[in-house]
Amino acid sequence: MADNTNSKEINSFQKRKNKIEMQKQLITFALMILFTIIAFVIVATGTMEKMFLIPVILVLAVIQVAFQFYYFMHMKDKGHETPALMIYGGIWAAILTIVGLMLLVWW
Amino acid sequence: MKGWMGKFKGLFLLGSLALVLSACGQENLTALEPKGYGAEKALDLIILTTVVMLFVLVIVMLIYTAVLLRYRKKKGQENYIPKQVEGNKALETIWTVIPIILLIIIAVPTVTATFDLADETGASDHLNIQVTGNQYWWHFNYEGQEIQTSQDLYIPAGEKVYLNMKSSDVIHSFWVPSISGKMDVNPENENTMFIEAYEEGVYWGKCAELCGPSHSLMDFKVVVVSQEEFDQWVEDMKNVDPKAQPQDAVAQEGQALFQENNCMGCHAIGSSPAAVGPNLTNFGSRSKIAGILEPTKENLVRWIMDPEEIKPGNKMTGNYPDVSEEEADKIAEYLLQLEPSEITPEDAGK
Amino acid sequence: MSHDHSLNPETMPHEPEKATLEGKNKFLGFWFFLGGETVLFACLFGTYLALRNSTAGGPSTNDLFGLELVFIMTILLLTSSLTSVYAMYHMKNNNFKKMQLWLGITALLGFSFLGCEIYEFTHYIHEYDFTFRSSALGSAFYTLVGFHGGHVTFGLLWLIALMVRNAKRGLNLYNAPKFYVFSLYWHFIDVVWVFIFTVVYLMGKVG
Amino acid sequence: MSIAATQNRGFGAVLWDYLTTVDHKKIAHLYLFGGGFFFLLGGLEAMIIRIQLMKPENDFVSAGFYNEVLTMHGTTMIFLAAMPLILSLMNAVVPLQIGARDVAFPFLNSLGFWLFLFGGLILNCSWFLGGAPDAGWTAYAPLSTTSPGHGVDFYVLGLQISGAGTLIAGINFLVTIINMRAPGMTYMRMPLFTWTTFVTSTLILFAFPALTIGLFLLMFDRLFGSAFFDVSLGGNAIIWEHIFWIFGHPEVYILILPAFGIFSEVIATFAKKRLFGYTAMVFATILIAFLGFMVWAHHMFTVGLGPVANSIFAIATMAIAVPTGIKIFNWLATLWGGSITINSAMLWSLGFIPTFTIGGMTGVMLASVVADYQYHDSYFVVAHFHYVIVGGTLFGILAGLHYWWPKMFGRILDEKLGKITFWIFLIGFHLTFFIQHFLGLMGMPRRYWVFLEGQGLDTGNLISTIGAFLMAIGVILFLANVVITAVRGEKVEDDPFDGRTLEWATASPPVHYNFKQTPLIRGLDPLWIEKTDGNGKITPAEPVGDIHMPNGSFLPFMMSLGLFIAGFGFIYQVNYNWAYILLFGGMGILLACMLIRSVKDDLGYHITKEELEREAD
Ligand code: HEA
Ligand code: HEA
Ligand SMILES: [Cu+2]
Repeated sequence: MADNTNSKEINSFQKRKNKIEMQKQLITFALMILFTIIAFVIVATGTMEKMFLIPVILVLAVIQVAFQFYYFMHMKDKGHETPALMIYGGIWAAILTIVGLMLLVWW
Repeated sequence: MKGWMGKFKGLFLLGSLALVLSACGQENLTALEPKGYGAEKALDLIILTTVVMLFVLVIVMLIYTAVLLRYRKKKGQENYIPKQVEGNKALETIWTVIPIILLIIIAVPTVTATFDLADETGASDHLNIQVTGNQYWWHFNYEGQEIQTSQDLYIPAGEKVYLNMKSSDVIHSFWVPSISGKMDVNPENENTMFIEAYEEGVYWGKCAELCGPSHSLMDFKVVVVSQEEFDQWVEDMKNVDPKAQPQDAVAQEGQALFQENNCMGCHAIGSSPAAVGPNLTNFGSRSKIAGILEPTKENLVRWIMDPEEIKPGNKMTGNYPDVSEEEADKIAEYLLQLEPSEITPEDAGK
Repeated sequence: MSHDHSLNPETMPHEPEKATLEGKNKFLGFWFFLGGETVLFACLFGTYLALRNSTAGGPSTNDLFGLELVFIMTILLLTSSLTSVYAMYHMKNNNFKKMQLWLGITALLGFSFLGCEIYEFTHYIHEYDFTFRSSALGSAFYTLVGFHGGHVTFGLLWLIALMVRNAKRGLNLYNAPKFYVFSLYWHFIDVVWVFIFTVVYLMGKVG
Repeated sequence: MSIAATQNRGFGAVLWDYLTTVDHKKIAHLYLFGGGFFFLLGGLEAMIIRIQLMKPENDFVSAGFYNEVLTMHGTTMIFLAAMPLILSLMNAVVPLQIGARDVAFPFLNSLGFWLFLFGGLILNCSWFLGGAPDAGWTAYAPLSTTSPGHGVDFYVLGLQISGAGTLIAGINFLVTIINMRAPGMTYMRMPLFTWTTFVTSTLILFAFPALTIGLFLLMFDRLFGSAFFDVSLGGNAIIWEHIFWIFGHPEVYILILPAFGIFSEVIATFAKKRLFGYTAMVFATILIAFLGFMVWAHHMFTVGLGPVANSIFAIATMAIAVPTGIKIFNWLATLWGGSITINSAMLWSLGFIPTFTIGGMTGVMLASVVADYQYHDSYFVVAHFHYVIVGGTLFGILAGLHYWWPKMFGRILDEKLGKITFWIFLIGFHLTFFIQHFLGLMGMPRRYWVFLEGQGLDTGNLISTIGAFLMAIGVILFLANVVITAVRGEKVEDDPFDGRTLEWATASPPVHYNFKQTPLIRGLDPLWIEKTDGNGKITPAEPVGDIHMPNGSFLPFMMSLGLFIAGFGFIYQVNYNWAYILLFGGMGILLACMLIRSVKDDLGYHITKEELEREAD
């Protein structure tokens, strides 16, 4: 089991790295809030054609979710290859499921 | 000793082939002697795919037998260690590519036939029939014709007929093997399929989706008659007088009993769409009672006395007052003379 | 070799959640679980999308939904996602007190979210007579959103159990993975919510 | 804890040991007995089916009861027999094959088993509580939502509970295989059974949540008045079909892939050859799993999805023949040039090849949409899936049991009896199911309580029934073999079959910590490499040191019991208010156990170096 040698206390290099990471996460958060507001506003004001509106808010949602996964949940970091693989597997099955249920239920 | 394992399989195949040749099952029921467009298309594909599959099977079995004959551990060589082969690119490519080609050979006709059978463009030029699946009986409503029948579906030979199918309760599936493949009858979506029967005859239809205890008894018939006979049948059915008095006295009593017991609450005679129970307009000409029993009076009496014994879980049981055997007999007499048309299953050839 | 090293708060590695084999297993296992949850919610979304117009004569989504409350709920949950990021930040710096503080805030935000959701549901039921049983849409709506709410509730119970249990003893290699895995769960709940507000509420408003 | 020690302990102690064990080898025994029990039950139901269909218009059982038997046969066989038996072999073998001391989550491993068992029990309680489910194992709505009585409710809760157990087992194996391989065991050195376990677990991970949701929807409709499948309130029954098959098709690959893995091991061992085309085998497995998610609608060709959807799904389905074919030919190539020993394990594997090939081919024939309009829901389909499930999965399980029995129990199954069993079962099997292809085409739909006289179906059905009796004899012989072996079976050394993979490098049965020293892996077939290039012993990767072991726990049993009780609560709250006591009580037990598990530190214990050295003597 990994016994640690160098970590009687958190060293300052590590602390700095954590801080930079945190700043990135803050920026991500700001963007997420922004996207949310955009999505709500375009729906509330009804300024956009429905044909465009739905893809736009879906794309906004997908970007937000990518932020959550990659920044908040660290999927961009090392050691997350298998988690990423499994999440993409899940998304693959999820897309098939949703497309199937949307298109092949009423006719 | 194991050599005969391969041979054993071979024997099996031969035996079964013999079986196919000697007996394809009951005429007008089996899918192996098609009498209609859909069934013919299906059989073409069945034969094509079987041939391709047999080809593959033969190859597999050849290698298999060869392996078992040649590479069993030999006496005196107990310690022989074979060469540890990792693989072989060329071989592996071959057995990836050849199956792909074989699959294309069957995929193309499959897709073509699928689109062919799903074609509904000509529907409005042809006879359209509304098919309703019910726990455990079938109802047919000839669209635009004011004709309603149950259990026996009359269609003209050599004509495309479009069936618009929907269920009133659970999912059923409409299957007349020798005329066409099946189509599910769903409660929320209407399905359309066409059938075209080549020859006159009475064809067995079956429900092919588990729908309750009497699923296996939900048979029906497709009565294929010539175009002239069909036209006459339509004419006769349109002119039915639901109130008509039967000739003989017993039947008249039966008719009275039929009214008294409120049988009309569920059943209809004539083109009224009441559809809790089967429409009885041409009951006397039906090829079977309840889809399965020979159309004799004894059987009908049995049915009226205790339908549960014949079709467990049916919706008639318990929904009418008890009738005595005598009364049932009279009702049966009445019902069996409901023959508004001269065109009956007997006219459908055989 | 002493066997209780994993309980010693002094030895805090860079990634405490993955410092032991147990931790690594938990980390990976939980990610996989989330992969499965993706399909779980996909089925609910699919069902909802298939039934979104099945009002059976009752109110439609456009009649029902108000955007203000949903917006507030969204902000609450998004923020709680950030606060749990802060908690993990402090965990990595081995600052247990601050971690607990941020987790506490996360819990508070979570409870407010849940409160709004309960209010929303009762509102629909009383004002519109729109229930779980009134139409297929009702069933699909309450099931999808309710499953998410159920996840939030379970998450809150879990979080409180974790915080209370470890309040006295602080952070160590045995419980660090547990906190970390919780934070993953909480983010995932947020992910689901992003799709719920987009697919259910915003698209429901557009029709 | 050697065998001798186990035998000397009292019955109570052994029972308690099994109730609380988290050792993967004991859990393998539990799965074996649980799954075996349900297999007999499912087989008994199959016999009832066959007796009823022995002659036309038979009245051996009533219509309603037939539907119950047929539903329970399918459900039991798939969820409670085949999958647990596979999980038994996975548990027994996979940690050994990768050189691990246990699985990643021993506690969850045991929880998975108890959930399966209690789920199965709940399902079978329905027999005594007003009737079993009767809507087919596919439980199509609205038949399932309107089926009277509580039968389908038992189906829903039983599968929900045991499904949760399977999902847990899947995640467990994934993590075990990723994180706990011995040093040097790269992915491309993993034995194929480990590979197929890995891929199967992925399938479980993505397929079972769909079943979970499907069952929830069904449960809400039946027990809580929702309207998912109620057409009058805008519901749609096709949704159930999609969700069921989105789960259901991957499920059939969950059943077959581990069997593929078993055959790969058995064939390589007894041909004394390295598996031909190992890399291709691995990628074929992955490809099958991947494609397996895109073909579900081939069960719904006749639903009316339209020609576009039907064509797409038909082509995707056919594509699966390619990777499967790669496997078949690779097995043949492995045999080619080998020095083949034919014993019982090998017989089942050799019997599998032609049988499964036929089954797979009828599968491709089914994928041919328009032809499927004829085949669908007829006995042709019944024949297809018994060829692949019995001829693939069940043969695989039997091959695996004969092969690994010595590893699991330290005794070898009787060879002579094993061979007789095989031949009787094989002949019975083909008699039963080959003819059913023709019955289907001759117009016999499946799920038919009776077939009518005079439709040309009599002879075929009679032959089929005779075959089923032969299969039953086969099964009984196998049971006899197990009993005889247990009583006076031959004890074996560690490596009776001249094995190639790591599990043969430990004792038979293995000590509870599996390996005293974690092995160092130098290539594919590590033991074989050491036998041919080394001294026949695996090199250890670490010095003898303390071994960390997990503690046993009674909580998994209690948690599953809690769900079991709550299950009855859910079912009966419809009729009686007191059932809420069961519902909340059961859930309370579950949550309390979860809380205990969460707050009580469970750090396991250590076997010290000294103890290890002492035990070695
Ligand atoms: C272990 C379980 C298992 C397996 C492995 C399979 C494998 C396959 N199945 Fe099967 N199937 C079931 C279990 C299984 N099935 C069950 C239980 C049902 C019914 C469920 C119910 O309704 O109750 C069913 C039903 C079913 C249907 C629906 C039928 C209907 O209801 O109308 C279809 C349709 O396409 C189908 C197709 C296939 C195909 C194409 C494969 C392929 O994977 C087969 C691939 C294998 C081969 C093809 C053989 C080897 C290949 C070669 C030697 C190479 C060369 C070959 C060619 C070029 C063809 N299956
Ligand atoms: C793993 C899966 C599996 C297995 C192994 C089997 C095994 C068998 N099945 Fe299978 N079967 C299914 C899965 C399986 N089946 C499924 C999914 C369905 C569809 C259900 C549905 O439509 O919903 C089905 C449906 C089905 C039907 C169609 C029913 C119908 O549509 O009406 C038939 C009919 O012949 C049948 C027969 C058999 C037979 C004879 C065996 C034999 O191989 C069984 C051999 C075993 C034995 C014979 C046991 C012998 C032991 C004893 C008798 C001793 C008993 C003693 C004690 C209990 C102490 N099965
Ligand atoms: Cu399938």
